[in-house]
Amino acid sequence: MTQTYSKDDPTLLVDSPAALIDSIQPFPPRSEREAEFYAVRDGEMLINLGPQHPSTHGVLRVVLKIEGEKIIDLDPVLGYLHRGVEKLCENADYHQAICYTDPLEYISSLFMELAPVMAFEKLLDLEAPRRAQYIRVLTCELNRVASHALFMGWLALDLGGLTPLLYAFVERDEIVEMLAAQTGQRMLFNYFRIGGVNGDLNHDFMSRLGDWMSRALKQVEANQRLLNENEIFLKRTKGLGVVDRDTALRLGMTGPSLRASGVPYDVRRAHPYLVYPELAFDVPTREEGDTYARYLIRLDEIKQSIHMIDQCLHKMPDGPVMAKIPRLIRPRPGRAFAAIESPRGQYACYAISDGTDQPFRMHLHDPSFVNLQAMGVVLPGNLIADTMAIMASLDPIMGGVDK
Amino acid sequence: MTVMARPWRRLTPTGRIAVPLLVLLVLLGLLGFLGLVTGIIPGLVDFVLRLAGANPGIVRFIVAAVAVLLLSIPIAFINGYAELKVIALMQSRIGPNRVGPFGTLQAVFHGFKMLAKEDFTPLGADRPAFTLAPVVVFLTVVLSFLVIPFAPGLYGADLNVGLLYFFAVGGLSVVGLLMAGWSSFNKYSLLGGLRSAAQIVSYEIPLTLSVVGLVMLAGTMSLNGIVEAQGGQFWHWYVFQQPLGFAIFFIAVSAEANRTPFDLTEADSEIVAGYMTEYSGMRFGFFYFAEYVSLFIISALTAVLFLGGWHAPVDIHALASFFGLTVPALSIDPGSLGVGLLLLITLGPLIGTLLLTVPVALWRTDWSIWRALLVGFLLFNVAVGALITIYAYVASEVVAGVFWVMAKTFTLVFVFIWIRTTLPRVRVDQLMAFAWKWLLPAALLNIFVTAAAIVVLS
Amino acid sequence: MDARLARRLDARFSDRLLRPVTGRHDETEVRIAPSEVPEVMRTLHDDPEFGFTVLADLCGVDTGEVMQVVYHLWTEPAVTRDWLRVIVDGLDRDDPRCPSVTFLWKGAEWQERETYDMFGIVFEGNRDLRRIYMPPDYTSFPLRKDFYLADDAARGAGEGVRHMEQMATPAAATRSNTVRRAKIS
Amino acid sequence: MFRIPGMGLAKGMATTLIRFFERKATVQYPEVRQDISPHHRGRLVLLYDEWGALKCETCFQCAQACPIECIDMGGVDTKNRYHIHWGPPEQYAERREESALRRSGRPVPDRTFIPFDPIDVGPLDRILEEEDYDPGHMLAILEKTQAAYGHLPVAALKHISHATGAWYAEIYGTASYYEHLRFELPAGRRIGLCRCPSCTLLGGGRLREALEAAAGTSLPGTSPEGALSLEAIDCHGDSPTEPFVTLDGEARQGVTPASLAELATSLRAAAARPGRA
Repeated sequence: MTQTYSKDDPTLLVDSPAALIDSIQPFPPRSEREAEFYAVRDGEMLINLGPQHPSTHGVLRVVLKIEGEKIIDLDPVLGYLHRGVEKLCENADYHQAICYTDPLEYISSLFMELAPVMAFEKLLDLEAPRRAQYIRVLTCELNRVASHALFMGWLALDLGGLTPLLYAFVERDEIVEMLAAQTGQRMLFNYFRIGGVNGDLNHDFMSRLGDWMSRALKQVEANQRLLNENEIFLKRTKGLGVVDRDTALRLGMTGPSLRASGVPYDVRRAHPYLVYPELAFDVPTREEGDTYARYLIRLDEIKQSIHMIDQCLHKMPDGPVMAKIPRLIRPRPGRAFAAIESPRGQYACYAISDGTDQPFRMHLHDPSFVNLQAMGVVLPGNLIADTMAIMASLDPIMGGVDK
Repeated sequence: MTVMARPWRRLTPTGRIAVPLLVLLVLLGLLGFLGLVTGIIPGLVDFVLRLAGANPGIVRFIVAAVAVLLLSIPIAFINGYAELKVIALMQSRIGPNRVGPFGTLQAVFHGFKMLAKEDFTPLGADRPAFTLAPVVVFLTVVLSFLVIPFAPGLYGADLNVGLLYFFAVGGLSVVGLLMAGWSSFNKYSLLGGLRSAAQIVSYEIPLTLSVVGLVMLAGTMSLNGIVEAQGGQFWHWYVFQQPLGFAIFFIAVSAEANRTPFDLTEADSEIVAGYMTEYSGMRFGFFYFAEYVSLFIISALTAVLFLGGWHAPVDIHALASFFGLTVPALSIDPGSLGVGLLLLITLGPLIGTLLLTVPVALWRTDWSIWRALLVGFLLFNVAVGALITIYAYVASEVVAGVFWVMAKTFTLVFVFIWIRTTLPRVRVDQLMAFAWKWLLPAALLNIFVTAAAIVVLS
Repeated sequence: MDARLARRLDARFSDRLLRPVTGRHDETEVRIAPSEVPEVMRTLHDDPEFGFTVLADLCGVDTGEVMQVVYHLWTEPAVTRDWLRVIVDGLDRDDPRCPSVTFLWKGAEWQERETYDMFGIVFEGNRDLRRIYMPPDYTSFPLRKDFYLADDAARGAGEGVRHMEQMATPAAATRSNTVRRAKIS
Repeated sequence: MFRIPGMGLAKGMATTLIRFFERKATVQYPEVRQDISPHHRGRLVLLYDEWGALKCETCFQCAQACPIECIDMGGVDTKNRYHIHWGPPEQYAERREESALRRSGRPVPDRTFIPFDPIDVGPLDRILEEEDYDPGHMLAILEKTQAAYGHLPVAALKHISHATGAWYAEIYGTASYYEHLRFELPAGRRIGLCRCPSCTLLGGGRLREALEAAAGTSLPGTSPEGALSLEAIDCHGDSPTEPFVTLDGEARQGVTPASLAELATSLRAAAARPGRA
């Protein structure tokens, strides 16, 4: 690496330009798919939708093979946010494992606590008291509303609209402040415990909830008025990134993205957990499967969640919020699998215990990790500008994808 | 020479600028002193004056050029602040309110910050194009100032092909954007540069065609002539006679200046910052500057072409004559007051301040008397200022003209910023399709209809 | 454990199961050998009697002696309320190989990549089997039980120079001899 | 339903214009504060009961339970005798596995904790007593310990950490920063060279280059075959006329680069041919 004096500042030694510019040789292709991708014909260009890019919802790098502005092929590169949560959980006891799963899908971290807690309760053959289950559903649905509101802001921002994001944050901030009153934290709540919840509903939370319920949809309505019939938004999202029914199933997509393609699969309805069987709610589905459908689905889900919160408040039983559990959790050897419906899809925790106080193996299945694969199927053929819209509509959270 | 050469290499860049300047200053001082003593400089001065007196054209050009450059700086700062504040208020945020009163100096300090930032040239960039690109973009924008008539007599140059000149200069900015995109050795800016070329070229045609109807009505291409042709009441303005032309012009000119929804070239969510990605420091400042000045230019042009330039919406004299009244020509001759003038100047401020302090003291009883006095004095100043502006507005036509042009322009600036807050971005191919499939036929239709109307009416 | 589903599974795959169908709470568990994965998975996916079209989860488990791959399946038009867990048992630790299910579910591609990245289980038939989280030049497989992350400082330049950075595997203090644990089946 | 093309855009524009005049959602932060609920657990706060006594008896449960080991606790028992301390591994200069075992709260056999040979703590206690257990005099303590034990044993560093309360990692950092402090006993004959500015000006730099060339190692180090070890010592200003050089501790006068190099080579040769002086 020869060094010359930089022209800008003659006292500074800088690597000579030639050495820096010739491209770094890629690793020998490790699989046929990679060999096929990195063989660049003339007229094509490899461009990095780099780890540091304004609209990749976190640290995701996608190597696009483009011809002009049209995308021919893409190769997502993950692992920038990999913290080895599963390895950490193996060295932590059951209480600490819950703290590790919080920051996976940090926009809706109550769901991230719910699945491990339910898996551990299955291992211990334990049932949380009914009031605790109701509180869990109530707080989770609040978290879902906040997460979906934010989603609409991000989708609009990726298409260039500045304002919907601000309105989304106003709505989300109100909910997050309310959850902070109940759980003590604004983002990584750490509120669910094995066998119940950390504290009963307090007055501060109830008053804020009542206040919010009176104008629950006001901010989201503003977002809607701004975007739903907006011609430019429609032209940019309608008929874009269509995922038909069986590709969605083959890809293993779950959550709003799957329901937008016409498959009415919702874990709350298919595998009732907690108190969802007692709540009346329907599963909104759409047939088109394009970006606009995925946007509208989340609007309907917000309305359903608010309806459910209302029912939870009316049916809330009295009683303890925490079951009697031993101080040191040592479940007998066995395996448990608990899946829940997080705002982005089916989030599951598969825990294996070996009789000690540390889980032997804890696998976390994140919906964004699987939904993101739809990008590989849907993106080729679209323009670069569309990658933003499609990725935003899949709503991946890189914390969960990279675990 | 070796004694001098060795320290020079060790000088830092700023030192290399400061040292020669100091030496130059000293020499000039000496020369000036000698010149004065031997009487050469006074001779030079009157020679220049005689030369200037001989041909006013050159003087006018120099004054216009200097005025344009000086004028564009405050305008860019005003637009910068307006954009920050209006977008914030529309997004239910408070917006900048710390730097200067109500945050007005925010954009100014943005500019100074640009000066302070390091001006970095990426390694692979080819240096000359990379350095000149912002200059080209900035110049093309500032040049179009020369043509705009701010008041009946107040304009840079009254070209009889003013409109053509404006579009030609507008087209030049593509060269700057392409140079920036191509020379910064970055794939994203390459895409940005190519997109900007495609966008501006394809929106140039509907832009020019949409104005042809107007030119037919006004009969001349010089902007001055067009504004004069729109005299009288506000319904004489071309926006009411050329509604379709106005719509096409509005859309095409916002695409010309890369304003949302057509800000593809620096679409920050797709290609990072388009052609501006690799720029930093004052070079990026130039782009930023050019963006705000071009925002002012397109609103000023729209105001001049379609909203009747310096004409007031309601022509008082025409209205008065309609009702048979005559508006007295207001002419105050201060000299006639004699001693009263002296009294007015000395006692006026005193009495005025006292008069205004009383209501302030009553309104804010907890304030100290000194504070009330100060506020009273400030109010008095504002009152006097208002009086003077009103008098100026009535008395001279130029001040009234400038007031109306600026008023219309800044309303249009508000509209452009309002559009930027609300609308998302259009995709590249939709942008092209819209220009060629919708705007172009509409512009041709507009020309045809106007021509038919002229033939029928005349 | 869904008794009806268990009976049907027993009837269909009685010869292929390594262990009778078990289950707990709302999970039904089936164990098969790696060689039977393609046919069992295809029948479970295509046969209308089962119709397990949704692959809920795919993960690897290292039980200390043997490697396992665990699939969680579910039927989309709800046939049963239970999760079906298919455990592919008996992959040896040195060269764990397992047929890939990407021919049925394209979504399994990344999950198999992750399992390969974490355990080293090679999935034959997966077109794109490479590391997904770890850097490409990473050699060991982090989630295996014999994975030992020596202190980074120890592998630094000064390795062995100063006594505090010597590479000392705490032979005396491994978890095995300090904690009684049950053997994972 | 039929929609006029511009309707959607117009509705959007109307929304933003209405918002332009409405009350804003943000507040002037320093002057106006958001009403954060009292239940917010954002800050770790030690609670007091109604009699003003601290509701914490340093049982270390929270430090032990914290998964990311961010809680660092220290407490003195009621009779102010010993200083109990619990914190992240870097304070104990431990390896990740050792800290995991220590924090797991399970009985762990002692030999996992002391991977170093114990020392006689007597002299060290006297030094600490002289320095009044003050972590501010760390350099003085370390230099005296090196004088007493010949080097800085790990047990000594741990004892200093317990006695003065300074972090072990910091003490280790201080020790490894200074060249004249060493962790292991120097082998073979020792040549010391002072590197303070006055000695260097008097020619210490040339001495050092010659010595390093002859000994084949940088100054604070031992020659490849271990016969000769070079020390960076401190003359404390008591050799004003010439650079301060010591051989096995005793000072040497009138040393020139040539003579020093010759001395070093002879010592290495002597060690290579045992039995001959």
